[in-house]
Amino acid sequence: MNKTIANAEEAIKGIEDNMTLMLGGFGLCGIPENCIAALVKKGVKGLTCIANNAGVDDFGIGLMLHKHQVKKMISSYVGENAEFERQLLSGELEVELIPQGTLATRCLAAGYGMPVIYTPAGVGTEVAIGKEVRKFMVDGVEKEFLMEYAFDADYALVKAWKGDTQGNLIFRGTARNFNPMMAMAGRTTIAEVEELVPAGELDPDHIHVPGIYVHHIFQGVNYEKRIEQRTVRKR
Amino acid sequence: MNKTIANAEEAIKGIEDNMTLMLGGFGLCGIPENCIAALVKKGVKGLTCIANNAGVDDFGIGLMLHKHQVKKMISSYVGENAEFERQLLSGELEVELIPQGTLATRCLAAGYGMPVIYTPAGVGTEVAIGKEVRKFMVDGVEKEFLMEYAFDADYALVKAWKGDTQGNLIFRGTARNFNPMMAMAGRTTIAEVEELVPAGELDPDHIHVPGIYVHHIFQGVNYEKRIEQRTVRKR
Amino acid sequence: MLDKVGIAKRIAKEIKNGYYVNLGIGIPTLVANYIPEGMSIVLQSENGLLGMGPFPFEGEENPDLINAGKQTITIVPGSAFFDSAMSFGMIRSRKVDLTILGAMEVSDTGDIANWKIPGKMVKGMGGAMDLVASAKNIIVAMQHVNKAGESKLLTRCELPLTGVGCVKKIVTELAVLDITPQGFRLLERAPGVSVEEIKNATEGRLIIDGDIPEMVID
Amino acid sequence: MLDKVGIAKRIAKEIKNGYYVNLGIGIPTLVANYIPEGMSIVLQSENGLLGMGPFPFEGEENPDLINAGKQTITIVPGSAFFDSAMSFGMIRSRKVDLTILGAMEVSDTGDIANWKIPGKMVKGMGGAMDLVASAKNIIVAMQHVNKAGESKLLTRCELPLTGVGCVKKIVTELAVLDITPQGFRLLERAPGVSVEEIKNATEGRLIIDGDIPEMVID
Repeated sequence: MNKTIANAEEAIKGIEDNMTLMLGGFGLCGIPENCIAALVKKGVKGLTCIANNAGVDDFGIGLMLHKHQVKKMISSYVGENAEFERQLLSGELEVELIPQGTLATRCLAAGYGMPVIYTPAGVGTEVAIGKEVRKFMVDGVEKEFLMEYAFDADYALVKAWKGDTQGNLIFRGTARNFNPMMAMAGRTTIAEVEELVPAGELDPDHIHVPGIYVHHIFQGVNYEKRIEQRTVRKR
Repeated sequence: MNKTIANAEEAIKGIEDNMTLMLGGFGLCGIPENCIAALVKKGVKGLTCIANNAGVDDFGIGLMLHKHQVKKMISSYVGENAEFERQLLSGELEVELIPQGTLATRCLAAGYGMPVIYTPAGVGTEVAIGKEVRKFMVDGVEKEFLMEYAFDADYALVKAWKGDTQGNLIFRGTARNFNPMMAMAGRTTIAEVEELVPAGELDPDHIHVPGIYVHHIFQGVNYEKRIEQRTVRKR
Repeated sequence: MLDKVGIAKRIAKEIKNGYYVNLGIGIPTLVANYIPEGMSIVLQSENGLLGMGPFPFEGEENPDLINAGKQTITIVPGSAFFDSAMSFGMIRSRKVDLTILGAMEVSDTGDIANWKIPGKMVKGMGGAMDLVASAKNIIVAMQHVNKAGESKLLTRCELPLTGVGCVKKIVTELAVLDITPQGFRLLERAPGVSVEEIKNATEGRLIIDGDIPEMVID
Repeated sequence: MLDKVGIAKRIAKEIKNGYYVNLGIGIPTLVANYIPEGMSIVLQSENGLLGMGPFPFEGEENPDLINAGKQTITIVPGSAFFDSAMSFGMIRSRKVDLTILGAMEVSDTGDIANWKIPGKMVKGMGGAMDLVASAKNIIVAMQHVNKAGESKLLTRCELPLTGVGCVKKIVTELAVLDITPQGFRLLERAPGVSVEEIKNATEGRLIIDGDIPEMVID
């Protein structure tokens, strides 16, 4: 079952204006650089993007914002981006801020076929407005939870370290973050990997995302992997 | 943060009569052999056991049934066990049969802090009796789901292939099965492993269960790993 | 009339290239032996494996490697192991293209009963309720009539249900049928079996539309 | 009066051997530098890591290895990586023993506001709402008063809330306080700070019970 395709351009062929996309990554760590570049090149517009962050001015989803391709962001944190701020204040861009754990778990729910999940995050805050609140017993105490819906995204664009031709994925370090759940959640999932190997080369015990969740896979090129906050200590 | 203890006897010290235990494994594959032996030796009684299966007559949970230690089994499939059948028919043993995916997901819910989950498994069957049924839209069609509660177990007893002194666990093959979710679900989790290594020897990208979920870990002895259905083909 | 192997062979023709397939215990397991050469499919075993291979050679059994029927198995290149929560997660999210399982009774509205016979020792539903509740495509391999000659394709299942309105297609020793809003629809006859015989063996509503071809099984 | 380092040092004394700890951005991050020698704790970073170590040596930064503040970091032996769903799963199931985070306002019933200032660009709550909603033990590191001298320990938060009734303890430049059903309870004074000063700087209900000791910091 070979899911290999040539490159990002081919991978995103089916992505059209006004679709909903998930994009993996935390900050600039583990983002699908090749797919983002191809989306910018293609120029699709009116996109709703589900991604933890919105990139920086000249990298990541920031590149798509710069081309006015994004209609709405669903994120947990969107700092570090002046163009984002400008579009938000001017009303060009819609933003829905949700707790980071809610974002992750709504992806998990989609991938695991759960229509909704309950989380205590946001109870009693403006995040709870318009949402069902329900009490459950936790450790013998009644606690309030919000009902949150599984995401429904046309495409998930994820980045893994290694992958095989069957679509099995392995991540490295904290570049894993949202990528596995988004890979499981997309109606169509595109995985770009630093190294694509033949089926059978990855240890089946080490697969983070089984290929059944992945529709297209390709080996990315020219990864920049930009560091957002370079912090070091002296020797 | 060293979670190592000497052996199974020490590990189960806190397990008392009438507690609720989770036991990992599918059939006889990946079961906590050492912990079961220690429970049999200790003779605790009135246990509620959450486990996919009930072992066979002379192995696995069957050994505990033989000593009349189990009050109730919560399982998805309990064949292959004559003593089990005898106790069930005589009314000594209570059994709650639930779908296998429901069993797995109720463990996941506990480990992930979700009070309930919704599943379509069992809708319209006797499994649904007394449970909340709720409709959600799935792929544009209304579908019915059952609300199922997260499990609450005093102890989870799991078996991994390798573990480190911090409690990080790695599984092998289909011996993984219910072990990871149960490890995450137990109020106290005991992991027995075939090989216990110092912290730092396991690749942090390959950990299936992070040590935060594990309270005690020990290297097991004399694994029999009995095969329930030996099926082979000719060369 | 088909034997078990015949049923398995006929079902194998329903499998398409690129399918992820979950095979139940019994006849469904046999289907794996008749998948057309050159077709690329992946077998899911709900105890935590994608990429199930054939039984091991004698002496190469691995106790850490079994299928959902607890049989020793092997894996094929490109396989992946995962836990039971993810396994049923991918089942619930309809990533498995085809589920093939046995049944004791099926109703003409697609209800299925295959886990419990009142009065007999109940072993449990295993993963069957999860599979039938979520699969986008379910084919049932079953006997058309029981040993007493009574139909198992019914207006209404008499045994406790496993799932409601979920079966899409049925392959029996006598026929291939699918489930429509109007009931069972006869699609194919087994070699040598007449439409009349199938009619007599089917208690539920049965639609017979035009000429019914005989099955082609290599 | 404490500086930021002083606040971090005082909070470090709250950490017990064997704790799993999540440190927020800002002063909480500094706490890691003052954990008593010989104490075994594990730092959780909610972007998917248990076992966070110090910043890397120059030239050894790894773009695939960052913390929740997007800073380059290292790992310690025995660490584990995981995805964001599991990360917040362990947070929700209260496996993290202690969460330390900053705040703009705290109420005397334990409400916290730390993510949004109306009229200013809103960057988002990140993982803060998840952390405060689930943590079994939350310590807040914050300034007692704002630059205008107004109290940030209030009867009722004026800013949009991050969580309700969740804060257990507060360490400010002036004092250590915990939250009781009767309001803030003064536990310790910062070196050189009088009870009167703390009283004046606290708008919410404040309980002063007996002699209030001065903090001991290293």
